[in-house]
Amino acid sequence: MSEAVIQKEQAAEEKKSFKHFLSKFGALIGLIILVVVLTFMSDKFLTVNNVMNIARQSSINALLAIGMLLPILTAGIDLSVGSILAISIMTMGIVSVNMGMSPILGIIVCLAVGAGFGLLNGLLLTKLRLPHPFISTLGTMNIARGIALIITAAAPIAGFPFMIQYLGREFVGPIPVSFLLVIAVYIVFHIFLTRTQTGRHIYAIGGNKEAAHLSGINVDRVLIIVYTISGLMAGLAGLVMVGRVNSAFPLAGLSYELDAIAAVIIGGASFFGGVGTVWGTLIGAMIIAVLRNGLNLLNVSADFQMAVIGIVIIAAVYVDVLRQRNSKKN
Amino acid sequence: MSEAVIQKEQAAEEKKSFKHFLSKFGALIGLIILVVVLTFMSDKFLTVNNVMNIARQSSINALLAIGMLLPILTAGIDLSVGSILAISIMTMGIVSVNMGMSPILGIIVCLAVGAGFGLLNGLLLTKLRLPHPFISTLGTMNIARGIALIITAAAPIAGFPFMIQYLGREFVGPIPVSFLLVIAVYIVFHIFLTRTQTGRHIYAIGGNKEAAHLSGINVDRVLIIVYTISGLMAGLAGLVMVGRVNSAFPLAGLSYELDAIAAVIIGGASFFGGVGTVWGTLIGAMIIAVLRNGLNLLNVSADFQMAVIGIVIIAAVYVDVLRQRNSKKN
Amino acid sequence: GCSGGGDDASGSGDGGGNESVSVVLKTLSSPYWKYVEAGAKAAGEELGVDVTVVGPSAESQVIEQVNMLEDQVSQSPGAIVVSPSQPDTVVPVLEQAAQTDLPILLIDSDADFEGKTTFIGTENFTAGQEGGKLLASMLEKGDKVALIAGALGNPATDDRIKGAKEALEAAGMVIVAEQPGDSDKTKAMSVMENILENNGDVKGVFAANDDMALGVLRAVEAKGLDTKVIGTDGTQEAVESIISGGLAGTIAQSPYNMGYQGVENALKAIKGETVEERIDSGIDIISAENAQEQLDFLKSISE
Amino acid sequence: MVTHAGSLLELKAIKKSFNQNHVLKGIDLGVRAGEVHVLLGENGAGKSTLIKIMTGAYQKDAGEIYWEGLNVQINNPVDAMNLGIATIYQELNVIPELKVYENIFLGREIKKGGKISLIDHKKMKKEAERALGMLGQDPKIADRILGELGIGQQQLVEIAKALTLDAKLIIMDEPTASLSGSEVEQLYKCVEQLTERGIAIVFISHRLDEIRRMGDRITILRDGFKIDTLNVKTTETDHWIELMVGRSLDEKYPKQSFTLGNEGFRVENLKVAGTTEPIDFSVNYGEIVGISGLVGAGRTELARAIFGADKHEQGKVFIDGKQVKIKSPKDAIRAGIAFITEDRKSEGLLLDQPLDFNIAMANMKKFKNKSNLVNLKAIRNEAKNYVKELKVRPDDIDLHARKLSGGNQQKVVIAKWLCTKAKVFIFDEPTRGIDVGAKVEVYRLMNQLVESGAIVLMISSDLPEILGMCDRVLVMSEGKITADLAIKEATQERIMKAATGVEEASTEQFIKAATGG
Ligand SMILES: Nc1ncnc2c1ncn2[C@@H]1O[C@H](COP(=O)(O)OP(=O)(O)OP(=O)(O)O)[C@@H](O)[C@H]1O
Ligand SMILES: Nc1ncnc2c1ncn2[C@@H]1O[C@H](COP(=O)(O)OP(=O)(O)OP(=O)(O)O)[C@@H](O)[C@H]1O
Ligand SMILES: [Mg+2]
Ligand SMILES: [Mg+2]
Repeated sequence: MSEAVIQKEQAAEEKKSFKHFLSKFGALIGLIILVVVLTFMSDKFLTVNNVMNIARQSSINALLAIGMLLPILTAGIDLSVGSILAISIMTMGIVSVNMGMSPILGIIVCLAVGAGFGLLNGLLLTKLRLPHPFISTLGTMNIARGIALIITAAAPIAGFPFMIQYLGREFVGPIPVSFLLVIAVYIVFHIFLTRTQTGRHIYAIGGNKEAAHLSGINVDRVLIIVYTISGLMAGLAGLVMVGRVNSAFPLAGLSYELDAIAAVIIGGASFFGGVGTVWGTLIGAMIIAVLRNGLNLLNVSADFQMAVIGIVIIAAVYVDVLRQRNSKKN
Repeated sequence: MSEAVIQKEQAAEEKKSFKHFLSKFGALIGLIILVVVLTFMSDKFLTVNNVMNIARQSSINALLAIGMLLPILTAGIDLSVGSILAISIMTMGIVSVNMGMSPILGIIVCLAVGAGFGLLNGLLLTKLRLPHPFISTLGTMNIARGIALIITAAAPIAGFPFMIQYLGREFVGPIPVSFLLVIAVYIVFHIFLTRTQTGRHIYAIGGNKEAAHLSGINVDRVLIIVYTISGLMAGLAGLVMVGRVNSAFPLAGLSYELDAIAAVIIGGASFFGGVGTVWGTLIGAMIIAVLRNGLNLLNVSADFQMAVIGIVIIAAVYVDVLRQRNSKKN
Repeated sequence: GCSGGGDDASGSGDGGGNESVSVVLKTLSSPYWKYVEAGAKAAGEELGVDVTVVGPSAESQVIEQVNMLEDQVSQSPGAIVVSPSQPDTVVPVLEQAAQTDLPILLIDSDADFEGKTTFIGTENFTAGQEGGKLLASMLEKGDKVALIAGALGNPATDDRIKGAKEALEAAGMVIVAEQPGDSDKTKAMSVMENILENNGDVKGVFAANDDMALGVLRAVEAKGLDTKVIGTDGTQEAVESIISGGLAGTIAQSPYNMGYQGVENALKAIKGETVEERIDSGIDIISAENAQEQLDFLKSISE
Repeated sequence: MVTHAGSLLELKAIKKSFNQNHVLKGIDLGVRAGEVHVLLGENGAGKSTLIKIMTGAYQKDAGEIYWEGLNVQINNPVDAMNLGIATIYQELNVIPELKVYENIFLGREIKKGGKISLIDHKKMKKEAERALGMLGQDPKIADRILGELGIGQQQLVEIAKALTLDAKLIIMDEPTASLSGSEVEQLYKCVEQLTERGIAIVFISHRLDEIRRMGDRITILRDGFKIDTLNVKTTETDHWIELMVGRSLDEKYPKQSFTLGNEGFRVENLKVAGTTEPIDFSVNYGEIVGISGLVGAGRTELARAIFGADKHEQGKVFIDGKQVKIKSPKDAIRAGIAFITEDRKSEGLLLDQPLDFNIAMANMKKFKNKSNLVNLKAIRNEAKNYVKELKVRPDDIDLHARKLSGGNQQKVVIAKWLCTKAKVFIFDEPTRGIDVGAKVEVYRLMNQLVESGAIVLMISSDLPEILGMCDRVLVMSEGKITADLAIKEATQERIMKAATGVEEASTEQFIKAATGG
């Protein structure tokens, strides 16, 4: 091969990898447009303080969304995350406040209850062979919320020990710990999904369940792991929420699944499975958080807020559609 | 062929058609079990009065669910039905109460607004080429609710003329008009889905969009019709709701999409499209209504109700899974 | 049944010749409504009435509440006590029920229904006004204040905000922000953080319920501000916060009394005694001075 | 450039590219009424792309289309249908959830008269039964749900659909790839009848004997260019191959013989769910064993049962004399078995994932490094090697599998299984849809596998292939093994007799059908 050819190939590789980057994180353009517009509209928007606010406000949804990404990658869904969040923090409250046990135990209980209900989702789906996780997780959504209300008689629990509050409350320099946690979790998920066997199998199952099965992938096992992790992340999001508001209440996380799903889909994942990335999901979660923050800063009235959110969701995704169409033309 | 063989074949045919019937309306077994159990547990349950209560209480969800069936048959979803219901009845209220115009005009406006927002869903999906109706209908869900709040300054509207209330309020003998409406609508949908070209094309698109396109089906046109009808049914459900409670409020229909989707899926439809029937959907809607009613009659507290509903949803679908497994074995 | 049938039904069904009262609330999933339930149940115990308390899983489940009301009516209780989430929506069912001379009592939120025996409660608008006045009393004229509303379209929280707004404006406060917190603690906290970004000098906040007030307080404390935060409902968590120097105050609409008086007067109606057409269950303005008292009371009713 | 006056369809200088990939670089093609016009070219030569431009599934970048002498635009499938072009695509285009007759009339349902114009299910069913009958099928299947039929029958439904269209031109993209025996024969008859009525057929196939039997003219494509259009009757097969691959091919079946070794693989008493008789057979090192039989004979079911994809009721599997317990494909792969499935699209590929992922999918474990993470670079390198070795085109491992031509997709599936480094290879119709050149590559690969000490089993409906490449052939019929023949004693007659279990006369017919001669 002549050198000229090699150089040309390298250039092509680079050009391709930038395209590749954009194609993976298409929603980024939507986010950038949103940020630019808001910066023009409010001088308070692009301040360190406010950016940190957004980082913190996005964290609960970001944690739920990264958990939600896994079921969606397998062409499934998890409607129960909001309810699992609630039952996780209520049991933590009972253990570490009402019963006064060690905060570490409380944290373990919180995460274990989350993972446990996730496991239940996975087992219902695979062992009962329910036709779609919509059913199993809709069931769990009601069951978990019901139990959360029953065990606490609908009363909130406040006054958590500092250790439990740490994640949701503290800062490292100007940066909220909860956002550092999000970044760490996302990196772990990125490695998990791209570099581990189970992670790759998740994509394979979403791409073609039958082919995955015939390629020796234990589909049931992977699905159980997927829903367990989603539940675990709901527990973790709950931990952050408790730290943030220093109280646990049984209606916490009500309808949070919608925001989480929206973040994943805005981030470029497909409901038909096999397509979606960790960083896309982060961008999706940021778009939602930036939007909410911007509307508050601009003091947009409540009724208009709803309509604007609707329009921006559509617009953000449409920008991505346009970009893809253009890149195909070239 | 000997006569014996012919007879055997006929018997087999009959057996098959009964199986076929069961396979189509599998959820029926779940419903029957539920009814039997509740009849034993409450002597108020199987009374004419209560059955009519159930019929009436199921009607709003039944209308939303039959609308929802169409998007789901095309492997889509419509999250906006609850919001469309709200905007439809608020505009009807403005026209026929606040502005005092003719009730007929009000009804027309109600249905037209519903269909109009449905049309918007269809256009967003097909013309903007959004990747999944989750996005377009999530957008519309917010937009429609926002507008409903804006145009009424969040205030409810009461005192509708009799004609508007008729559908949701009156009875023919002991039978509520709203339930008669449901039956009529379901019959029309049954004919539409099984006997018209567009109806069959809905199934075809859900089964294999690419193949449908290559067979000359105008996929976009069918999808637009699908979402428009779903919106129209939301408007009709709103009309029934207004009759039922003689008032319209902008938060009406909040999170009703979940119940509607649940009815469709419990009724045996598949999220992956192409599979699902009108009568299955009706049974799904009845299961939900019977369950809620039964729990109320038994004075089960709200928190326990949640947990029980979760369990019953899973159980109802599981009964169907078991039945299918058995019928495969034979 | 015909008139008086309710007595027979409850008599034969539940034994002991007890009267029965069905109480249909907006929801049972929040402390406030649990207090109402506690009041109603206590009255039942003390007066020897069979009390059934039901309510949907959330206040937004409006039609579900109507369904529950219908299902209760079809069980022919001696009387119905109801607190409608959307007042107009229960009217058709109540009209139907009233045809059998069933006593119907409204609590907490009134409805435009002619046949009602009485309304027991206080206007949410008044509660909001009191909250506004309380907040204004802690501030100087011209101070900046913010309002945190519930989900728009929820009549109870909307009315409170209207009342508070009127009182604050009358007292010469400047309202710089009015944003929705969807009755969710976490959302209210985020909203307040964002408001503080724009208006770091907000001196006071009125929130349409205590959950949101506590979320707001959290945002304020994190900034190290001493902004006064007033909530509504008088939940235990809020009262405890007042005692520990957190919230500046809360407006309690005596939920326990409403429940108790609801059943008490229902029994009167069943027995044919006269019931006042409108009963004010009273508003408690809770601040640092009387918070401990209120806490003791709340603890006593939740056993 | 010769243009034929009186051509039904005339393509001029058609160009098409996908991104940087120039697939068609100026193709001319004339199709006359009443002829069978064959398109021949290697996998990825652009045959399917060319016909998709004729049917409106793709838009051409440049060039012109003439229909009966008039310049026409074909912008979508409806335009093509209106002109009178019916198409059977290479990949099945059916709605599994609908009934067979509904699939046949999809998009042009027969309606009753009247204002509401409801669909006339009865009439559609009747017409469908007639069309299926023409193809020698049991008319009763018209009322079945299409997804319940085997892949071959589904393909026949597609053909029936084209027959009912009253078209002037029927395009068939490898219609026989998933058919065998009598079905192919029926198709030939149908095509004859159609051409007699003046209907033109554009026919794509990699089966040269079939082209010789049916074709009138043949157009050869290579590297996006049209090389030549020839008269089938007056030209040699070898000449076509030369034009198609750019060089001459030495032999179609590069059979190599190795010394027969010990028994390496044995199936004992295996009872496939739903069948009555258990199955026994064994394979030795150094031999290739073929499994022959008619469509539906149960060969795929047997392979799936061995592989653990379906539950089997009883039976043992031995590798090197040691019993291996197989309950799932995972167990099978761990035991060293590879199963190259017959339906690449639904059972083999992740269509929306790049090639390297597809190739590594069945053996991620292999690419784990010390820290238990998957080494992406190693995957890329390995994938690149296989892509080169199997001559996958284009050789871009970042391409999504969906974008490859059918034959190249098949190569990717083979690469996936090679990557598992298995000991036992079960090929199910491995050369379906791949070109003559590539077929030879696959056969060579089998030789290599045997040479390197692997066990090779090949399920095939292509008799010459079985006879050309195998040392021994097992014949199946109705779920049973009805013959086990050394290749020397395996004549076509004997195989077919065992496959059908019927008398000589119809056996002959089958041979004709299966061999195309
Ligand atoms: N949608 C697409 N996007 C990108 N490339 C495509 C697409 N469809 C086809 N190609 C490319 O076009 C080339 C020709 O493909 P085509 O399917 O026409 O080949 P073919 O001659 O039919 O081969 P085969 O014999 O294997 O069916 C291939 O290189 C293929 O990768
Ligand atoms: N999806 C299905 N539904 C119902 N019957 C099926 C299905 N697939 C296969 N069969 C039936 O199972 C039997 C065995 O089929 P199998 O696919 O194993 O045959 P085969 O010899 O591999 O033929 P082919 O050449 O079609 O692959 C046949 O009777 C066939 O009709
Ligand atoms: Mg092709
Ligand atoms: Mg086979």
